[in-house]
Amino acid sequence: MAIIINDETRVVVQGMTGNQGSFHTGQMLLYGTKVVAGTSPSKAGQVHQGLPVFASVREAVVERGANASIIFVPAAGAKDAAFEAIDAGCSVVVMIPEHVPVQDSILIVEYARFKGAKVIGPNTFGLISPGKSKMGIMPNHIYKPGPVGLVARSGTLSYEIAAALTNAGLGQTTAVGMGGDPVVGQVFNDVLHEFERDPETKACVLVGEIGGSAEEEAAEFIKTMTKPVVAYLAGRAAPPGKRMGHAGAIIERGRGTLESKRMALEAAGATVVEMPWEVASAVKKLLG
Amino acid sequence: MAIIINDETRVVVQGMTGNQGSFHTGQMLLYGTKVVAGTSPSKAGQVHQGLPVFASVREAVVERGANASIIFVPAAGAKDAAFEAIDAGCSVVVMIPEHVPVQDSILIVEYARFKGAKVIGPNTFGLISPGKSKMGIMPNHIYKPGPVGLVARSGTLSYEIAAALTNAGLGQTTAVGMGGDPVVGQVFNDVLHEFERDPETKACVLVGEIGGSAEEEAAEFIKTMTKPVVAYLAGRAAPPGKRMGHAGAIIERGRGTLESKRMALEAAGATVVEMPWEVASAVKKLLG
Amino acid sequence: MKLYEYLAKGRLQAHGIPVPPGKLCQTADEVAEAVKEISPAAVKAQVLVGGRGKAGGIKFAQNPEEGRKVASEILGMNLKGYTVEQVYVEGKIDVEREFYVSVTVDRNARRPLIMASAHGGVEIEDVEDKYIVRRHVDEAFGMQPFLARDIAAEMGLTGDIQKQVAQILLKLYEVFRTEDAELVEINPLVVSQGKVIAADARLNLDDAALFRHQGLPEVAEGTPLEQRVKEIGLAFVELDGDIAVMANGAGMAMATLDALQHYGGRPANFLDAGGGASVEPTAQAMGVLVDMNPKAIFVNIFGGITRCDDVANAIVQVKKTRGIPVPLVVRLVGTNEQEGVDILRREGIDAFREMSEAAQKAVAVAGEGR
Amino acid sequence: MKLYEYLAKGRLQAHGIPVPPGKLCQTADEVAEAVKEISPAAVKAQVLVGGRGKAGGIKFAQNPEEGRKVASEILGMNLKGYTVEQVYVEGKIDVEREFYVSVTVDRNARRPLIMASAHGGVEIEDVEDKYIVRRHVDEAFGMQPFLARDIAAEMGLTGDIQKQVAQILLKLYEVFRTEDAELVEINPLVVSQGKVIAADARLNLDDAALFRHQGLPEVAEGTPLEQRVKEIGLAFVELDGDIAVMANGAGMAMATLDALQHYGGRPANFLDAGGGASVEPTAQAMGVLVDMNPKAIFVNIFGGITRCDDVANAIVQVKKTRGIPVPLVVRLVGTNEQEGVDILRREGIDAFREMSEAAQKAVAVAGEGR
Repeated sequence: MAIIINDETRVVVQGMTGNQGSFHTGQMLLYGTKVVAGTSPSKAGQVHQGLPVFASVREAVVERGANASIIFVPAAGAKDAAFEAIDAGCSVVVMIPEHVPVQDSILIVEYARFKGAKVIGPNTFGLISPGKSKMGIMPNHIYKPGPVGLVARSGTLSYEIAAALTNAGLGQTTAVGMGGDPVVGQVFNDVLHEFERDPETKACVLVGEIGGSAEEEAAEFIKTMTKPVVAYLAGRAAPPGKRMGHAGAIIERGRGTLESKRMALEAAGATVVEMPWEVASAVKKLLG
Repeated sequence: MAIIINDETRVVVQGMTGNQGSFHTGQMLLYGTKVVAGTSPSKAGQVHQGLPVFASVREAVVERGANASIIFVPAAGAKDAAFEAIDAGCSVVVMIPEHVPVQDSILIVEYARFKGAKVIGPNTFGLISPGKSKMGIMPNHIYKPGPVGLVARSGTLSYEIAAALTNAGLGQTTAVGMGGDPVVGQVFNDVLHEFERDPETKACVLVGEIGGSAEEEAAEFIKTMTKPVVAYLAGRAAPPGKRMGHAGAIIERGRGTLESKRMALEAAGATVVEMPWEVASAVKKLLG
Repeated sequence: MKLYEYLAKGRLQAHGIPVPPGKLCQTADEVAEAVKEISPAAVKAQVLVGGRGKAGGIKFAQNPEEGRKVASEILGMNLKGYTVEQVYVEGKIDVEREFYVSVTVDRNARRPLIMASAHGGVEIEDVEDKYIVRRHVDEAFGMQPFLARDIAAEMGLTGDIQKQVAQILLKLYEVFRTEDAELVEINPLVVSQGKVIAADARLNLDDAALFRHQGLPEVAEGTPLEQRVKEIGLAFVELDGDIAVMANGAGMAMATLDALQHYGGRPANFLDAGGGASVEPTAQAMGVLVDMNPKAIFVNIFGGITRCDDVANAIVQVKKTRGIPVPLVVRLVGTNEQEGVDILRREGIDAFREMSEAAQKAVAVAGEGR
Repeated sequence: MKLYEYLAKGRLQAHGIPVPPGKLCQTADEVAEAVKEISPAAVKAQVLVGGRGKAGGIKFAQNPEEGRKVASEILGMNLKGYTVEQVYVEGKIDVEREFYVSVTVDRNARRPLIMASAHGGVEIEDVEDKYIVRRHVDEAFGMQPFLARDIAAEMGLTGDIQKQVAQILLKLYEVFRTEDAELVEINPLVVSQGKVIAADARLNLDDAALFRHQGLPEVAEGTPLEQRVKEIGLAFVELDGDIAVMANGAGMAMATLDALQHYGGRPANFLDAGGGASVEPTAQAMGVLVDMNPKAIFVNIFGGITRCDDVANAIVQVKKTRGIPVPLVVRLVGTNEQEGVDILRREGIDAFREMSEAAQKAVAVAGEGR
């Protein structure tokens, strides 16, 4: 088992013929992801990375049975691309672009809810169910199948932690990038719900950061979870009022502080470690 | 049992202090409907028909436990009123006004779907679960409790038929006015689904008319129903291209003809009678 | 409300859809003047009927003299029952291809429906289904660019023409939304020298939404009698039979016509006297029926909100003030039934209880009058 | 992007929200001229900091002479680190009541949030929760009139003031939507002679959406160094420590600062060199770190998409072209790790594998340099 994506996930890549889309399509294929088509309105009819290029997601769904989409188009076109994927019936839409206007994201998330689709991101590294499917831009070699569910806001930091887990013999059911933007489709809460239901996930790792209160909200759910949760939170050295790279990583008007998150998570029974390199041993300890 | 409304329905009347709202609030109270409050932004704080008048539906929900709304405001304000009721958490919203702009109705229906509410109308006479609750403008005396589920587009015509059923000893579980507009919240289909699930409903009567294809759509569902359906359809004498009173009652571009509806319903196993006065005996025959 | 072609095109143009240059004219002189600037020109009768071309309502002019000539032929002509009072002088365009595009309300889906076809220039009903692209829009979220692209592609268009049509589809939806349209249709949408342009357009506005769109010129629709009853505020449709009909409620009125037809009669009109009409408008409506000079008048009332005594009083009022010179059949049941029946009886009018009997009687007395 | 008060008010006014008359001035003479028309006037420093009034950035003038005088006091002054280059001369209004209204994005609800209070004029954080009305909007369906009415009523307003505030709330939401705002706030929204009017306004636009809003004047935010790195296209924040930091990925960069602090060090900056940065921008970013003249530089790379050899080459390039005159600690693992480590070693730079060890080392060498 795994959450959200698995070996039945059939992926269409929106914006496959661009630089980033092209490279990561190759990487996903290498990983074994069932990428079945790409789209590009101007290159429809061509073959790219051995895959058909369609003008629309709809065609990829009809012709090739695509049921999930990963979006590599520029931010200005991201909303249109996401609406297209959702409208065409993709149940999972992974939005890699950063700098998507926040009001576009609000509408995308609302449309996804309206249509019953799951949006990952925007500004996410994607998600991976090791050994089954990868929809994202994360390196292929750092994950392996196992009992840990991982959900993170940030890419590289989560790779660091995933690699440490893997090195410690702790593989992953699925690793999900929530995305670094203020408004994203799946928040910690949503993902933890899925991990709690997934029989193969035995423990969860949450990699949070300052800004917003998705961690506090997650704490409410963690209280009710049967599975142990280890959390690492980045940004204790960050001053208020400054955006730390992510549009969402900012302490504003006294909200979104690391301390508030840590307290909420600990009160909910999660193990909050101080430094990223402490995650793997904490998980190991909890799994006994 | 009954469908959509019953004796637990707590009604707020939007626009209670106007002429129509005031009169029908009185009639509904006489019938025994649990009307709990009214709204009027300009008369908030007053008492009308023995009921508190609030500025907002929200207050009626919070203060008086309203869970359904009936709207008597002018058509131009109907959309705002419906959104208010849905937003405040009313699960049933009955829209009496006619001449509601069709694009407002589209948005109302979309919002209701988004929020999981049921909208009846606009341009409906409402609905009544005899002996339990009435939300509408139909006369009080023509219904009685019994085994027949009645759904109609048009008011007076359905009163004619309801009275004939009652006179023939055939009471009703619920009588629902679908509304005479092109776009309404609950169509025949939706209502028949509810009747099919309702254990007390033993037979259904559908009173349709020319225009649109809600009857044809209903036929698709009737095919799968376990309960007998009698249909009467008005408008066989109507010429194409003319609106017969209702905004929705028009044969346009060869669509919405009576013949197409009759054939679809008969093919689905419904008994289609020629004249309104034939309904009651047809039901009686089917119920054995 | 249906808009004249020139008004419809004006709205399309305001939203950025290309239309040919044009000028509205009332006289042959104005047309001659207009053709000086717009030439070669099509001179088009502004009436709300289809098939103007075949009926002689569209002619062409190369120069002012020709303009004057064809204008004097068209202005004043009777086109399917309408007198032509205005013509639209419009640049004649070379047509390479003809498409069809429209946005309307899909009643079942309860959403806007876009229809498009690369086979335009004929009524859409005459286009084979496989050549029509149909797509819905979620109105709250609005039309998205991808959908316009998709539709244009599914029409079989490519390259720059596909792009232009996609742009026009986005704008057409904008017209539909912001103008509160029931239907906006461009047929044909033509390709002319590489440009896509609206050669003809229909724009039907939602009457119920006209309060949001002030300042539109009134467009009179319907027969003179229909316009008169519209002013009373009642729904009325003229038919070609000889039994004038009044009933309360639209469905009831339709059923009443059906019942007359069922017994071999021919109704002269549809009239919904309203679900709860009081004496005055009911009397006015009765007056209209008398004016129609029918073979008989049939009043069919199920009193719910409508009170039978009100209806009876209205009938009596008309009888006393102006007379009812044709046979009158009344069916009256429901609220205050007995009072109503008594009022009528005092004037020598019998009322039926059963709709079927009353309808049979109405057909019978109309037959006697034939 | 934060807009200056005068720009924010201009946008509000364009959407129909009442604001006092005002004029932007660069010189004391212009202010004197403006006060001829606008009097009595408030002369307000246009800088993007709160608490201008207390800091002496807002003064009043009854006549041109006073205007000239206060303008010369304000123009050129330093207000919390910003030099005042422009003042806004605005009609002084009599304030009877002060409200607060704003629209922002609720990240958890993932919907726009309206906040309103009858207790305005102070920062909203200082208002008791029970005095704040909070309501969400479904963005696809938009703000509805009932919601504006509700909010104004829940603020405790009545009568005409309630109506005016409800109208302003509808328009405020329109500003939020059409201007792609992250925050639009009127504080205080005042009652003056029975009219509700925006006395101060904040409008923060979404940087990611600026492509939809051409023609706005550039408003420079951040320190000079931050502005310089912004031009390279990287995320950079100046901090007050002495260890310059580069890491790849925003979360990784934050964690790197945390690690330094954990071991007693003080980071000089946040720098996200990007998730897959190549040699050139990495070298440019290194250059900025050198320019900061820190006690040490700490580079922390987990190579995923980023290739370790690219990072190594960037470091070597900077070392060779301009030199790295402070201690450098590099942690380098992941994609092409061995190649990267070898490249560095050839230049005498050792690379760590463990982030914790590297962070400790960086703190230690910075301590030696103190």
